[in-house]
Amino acid sequence: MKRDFPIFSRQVNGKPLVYLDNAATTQKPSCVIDAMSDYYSSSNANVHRAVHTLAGEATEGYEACRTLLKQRYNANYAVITSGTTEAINLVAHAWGEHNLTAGDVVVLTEMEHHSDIVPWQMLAERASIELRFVPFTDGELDLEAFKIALEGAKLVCVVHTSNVLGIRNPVEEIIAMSQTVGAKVLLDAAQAVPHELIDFKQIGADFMAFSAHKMCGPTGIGALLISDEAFSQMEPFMGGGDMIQTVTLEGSTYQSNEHRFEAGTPRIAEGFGWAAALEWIAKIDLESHHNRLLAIAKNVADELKRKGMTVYSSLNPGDAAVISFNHPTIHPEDFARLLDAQGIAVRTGHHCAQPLMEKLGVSGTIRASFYLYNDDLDAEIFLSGIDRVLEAMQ
Amino acid sequence: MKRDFPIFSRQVNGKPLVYLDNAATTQKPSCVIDAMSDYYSSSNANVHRAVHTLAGEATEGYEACRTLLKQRYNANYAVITSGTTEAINLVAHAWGEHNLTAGDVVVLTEMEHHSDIVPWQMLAERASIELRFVPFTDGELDLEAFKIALEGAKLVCVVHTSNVLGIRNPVEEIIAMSQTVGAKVLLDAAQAVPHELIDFKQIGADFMAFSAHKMCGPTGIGALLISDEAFSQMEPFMGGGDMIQTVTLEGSTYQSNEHRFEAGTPRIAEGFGWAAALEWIAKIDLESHHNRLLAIAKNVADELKRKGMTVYSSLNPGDAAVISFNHPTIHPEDFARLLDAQGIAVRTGHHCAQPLMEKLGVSGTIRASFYLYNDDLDAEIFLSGIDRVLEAMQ
Amino acid sequence: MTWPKPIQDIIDEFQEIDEQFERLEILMDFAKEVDELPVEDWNEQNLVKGCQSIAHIEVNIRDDLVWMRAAADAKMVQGLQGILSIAVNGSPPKQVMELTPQFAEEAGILNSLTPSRSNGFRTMFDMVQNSVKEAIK
Amino acid sequence: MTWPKPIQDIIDEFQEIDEQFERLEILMDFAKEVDELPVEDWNEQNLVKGCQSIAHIEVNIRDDLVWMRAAADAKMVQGLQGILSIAVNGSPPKQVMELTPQFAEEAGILNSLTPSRSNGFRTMFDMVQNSVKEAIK
Ligand SMILES: Cc1ncc(COP(=O)(O)O)c(C=O)c1O
Ligand SMILES: Cc1ncc(COP(=O)(O)O)c(C=O)c1O
Repeated sequence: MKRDFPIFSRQVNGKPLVYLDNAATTQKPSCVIDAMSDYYSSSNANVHRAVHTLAGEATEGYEACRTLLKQRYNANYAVITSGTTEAINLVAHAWGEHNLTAGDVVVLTEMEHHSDIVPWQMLAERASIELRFVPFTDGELDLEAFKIALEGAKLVCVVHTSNVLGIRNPVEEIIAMSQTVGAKVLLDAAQAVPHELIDFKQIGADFMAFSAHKMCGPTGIGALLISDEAFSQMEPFMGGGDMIQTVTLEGSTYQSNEHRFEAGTPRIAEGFGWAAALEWIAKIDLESHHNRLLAIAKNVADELKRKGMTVYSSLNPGDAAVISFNHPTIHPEDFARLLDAQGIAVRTGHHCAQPLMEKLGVSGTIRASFYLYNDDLDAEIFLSGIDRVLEAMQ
Repeated sequence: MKRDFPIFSRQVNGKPLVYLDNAATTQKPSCVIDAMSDYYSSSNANVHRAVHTLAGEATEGYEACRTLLKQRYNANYAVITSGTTEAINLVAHAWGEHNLTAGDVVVLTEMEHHSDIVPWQMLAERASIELRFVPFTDGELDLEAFKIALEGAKLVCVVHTSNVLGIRNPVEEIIAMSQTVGAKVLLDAAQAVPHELIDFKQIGADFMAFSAHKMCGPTGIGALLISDEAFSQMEPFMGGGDMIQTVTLEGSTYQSNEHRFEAGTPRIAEGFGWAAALEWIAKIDLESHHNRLLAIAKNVADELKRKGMTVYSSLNPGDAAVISFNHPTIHPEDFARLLDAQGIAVRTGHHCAQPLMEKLGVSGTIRASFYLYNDDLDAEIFLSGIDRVLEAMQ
Repeated sequence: MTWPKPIQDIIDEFQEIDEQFERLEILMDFAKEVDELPVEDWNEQNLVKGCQSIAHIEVNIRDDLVWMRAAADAKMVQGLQGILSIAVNGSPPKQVMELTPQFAEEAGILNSLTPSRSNGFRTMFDMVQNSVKEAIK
Repeated sequence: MTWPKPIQDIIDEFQEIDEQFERLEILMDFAKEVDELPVEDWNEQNLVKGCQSIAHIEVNIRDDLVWMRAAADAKMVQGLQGILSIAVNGSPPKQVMELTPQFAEEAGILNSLTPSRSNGFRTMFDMVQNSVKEAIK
């Protein structure tokens, strides 16, 4: 599969690239890169409301991305955003501000990415709502505590799959429990959609946010899937461009479909690129890759432990192939830099999840995250890279 | 110059493409398309806070775009957004919400693009501020009325160059007048930066918003330049990702530089593309092209009048080469479609400026807008295309 | 697929032409086939929604046959309405319900128009069928 | 450009090495050149800002010569501090003010580090010069 990805023909520090920073962003296959170049080289135009050929092609391609999203994830509404973060902020403004009032409760978890914490803290300040964080205890969300936190909750925001630990939360159960108290549910699916195919209607969430760049698509584009009911409760967020029906000096009316939430010239080339990525990934058996990668990751994690590392990921069935670990004495940055010197890309730091770091009792971890194109050889190079680091740092 | 732009080797409806929809979006030179492909093919990684080589290259390239923006436009702060529209919404939230209170006055004009009207109408609803619209009379802004509207104004939002008529407003005068009452000024420079080089500090505005895609750069990226004083008065808008300093369950602190306003994974590939566009355009003598194109447009406008069309653009010195016109009986859409059949791309409709349309007494216009790569031959083909339409519709 | 004769004639007429400009001229020629819906009969219900230009379509069943009246400010939209009129006027409802908008594709009318407009045709086509369905219910 | 001997030696040492891993090993070796700033002396003022890891640098002028003490949790940052120490320790302030961070580039230390880290070096370098400037004012 690596042959589909031009980046793997490059060397890093004189060594073949072993890319294990997939939870941060994934690499792009040629078809995605070409789709965007082709768009710019042959169909570039602004979309909507135009009658010339290029504009027609641009509109068709951009809207095809939306159609693919709706089909793949079985959703009636797919708003295109610049990514997961903007999608969650959109919910906080377009839904939260108009459906939550002082004292209302929003339930979050200690495992959330900053992008699913900060927008709610900001809303809490604007609207005086209460935030409750479900604790992460002994390697999992405390569902008993969740049940208690749910009391009076209007919205539950939960990360489907953790970007730090790879843990896949029991979202089906969480959604079912939330529904019993009538709370809406937002899934942060940034790390989920790269690894599994989610049926949005079936899973029963009200909002699902994710980014193209974590599933072989381009930067600068993502989506928010919305249930019918939630969609009907939302008011426009940003104003301008194609989101209006009529504008007068006295006031404006807005479009009734998803365009209502897409202000300004949309991410047109990005839509072409993401559409290509969605078509590419549709041909992939995600489940078997998922199992293959999880097996690799488990094996690597065992080896890391044998070599004296502390491993924070438990890599249970369903979890993503993400290994967070630390060495007892070597600084994560030194470690990562010595791996980079060998062509191996891993990430270090708090992974935009400082509350979870605090819970783990560390300021950061080294994270190796695997994706479709990673193979046994990558794992082998990674492990011998680790050995060389350990030797050098003795 | 057309040879730099791959799209001009394509045919539309069997005819060479004559692209006159530049006010909607411009075409992209190879160097811009290649910069993005190269990024995805060789340096793709998530930015900031990472120690591996790819992430370093990605960060450097993305931040280079910001540096180029600050240098070219002489600004201390350049926040990267998804476009002009998001930039203006950012001002409404990050500055407006924290510096305007009930009864405060924001002055707009009747010439504004919807993207510089709707965010303020939304803010007016949230914050009970008063909006005053400066009338557009006899082909220009009524500066006497502006002076009166200024009374008590805290913010003035004005389009530098009109996307409908090409009119360049006397922004220097407007800024000077606004400063006498201590009002901040936001320039909608979406149509300005493609045509002239603006010195942000010298012109003295507080905010300047524009989009890459209208100046040969990619879709999905734009910028907001901010004065020191205004920057110090702004609070974060969207939350998540790299905009934080620390996050705890109790609250968060934010970065102190522009990252504070850039939530989530940024537009990385787009940053590479825009940087290439900025470097490309830096080599171009914008002023001489501007004069050349304005001369072409004036000539075309005269011909259109001779052929019985109503022309709304006055094409005075400094104006952009944008011609809005209508035929007394032929519907603009029929007109545009018959031009498209000849490979000529123009735009029809309200151009996201319905209040201005109302002022002109029309529901829409046909708009031909010229850019760097357009030449005399394009104008000639356009005019004979018009002739053929007139003949066919007799 | 075999089409009723009047539709097949339209398909043939378009297929003969290579140049886009001429196709559009032919399309506009069909405008005269429209039985015009006078302005005073325009209303919200017969407004074609999602169209960029103003367009109205009204469908009646007379003597068990379908008859449509229409109006549009853009001539090409009127042309599409004319083609629709030929396809449905004087046909029994059952036959209209069996039609698919595919004939326009086969004729190359849809290809010759940008997506938003071809959607306009589809919208008008659906509107006619829906009105017929309503009327015969 | 000619450099003071100790700096030229560093440049030579790095330039001899091809492999990035080995360069980083050498870099970490320089950590031992740091005159350590004990934890109890860490404060906001001697904190290196914008660094991802924790780093502190304190500059003193003793007998008209510059002496720096430093500390960092990451060994490579400490290595950079060691190189800085060699470059400035025991030099007259004027000579330190004339230095540019370019020697690190020439040695290939900066290239061998990703931008955020090379900025870290520059930040530390600037911090030393600013402290010297303050001290001799
Ligand atoms: C004057 C003006 N302002 C604002 C905009 C909005 O720009 P964007 O759609 O790139 O956000 C445009 C472009 O349509 C414009 O011409
Ligand atoms: C779980 C999770 N949520 C949200 C985000 C934010 O995504 P983006 O930066 O694309 O907006 C990420 C990615 O960093 C993530 O892993």
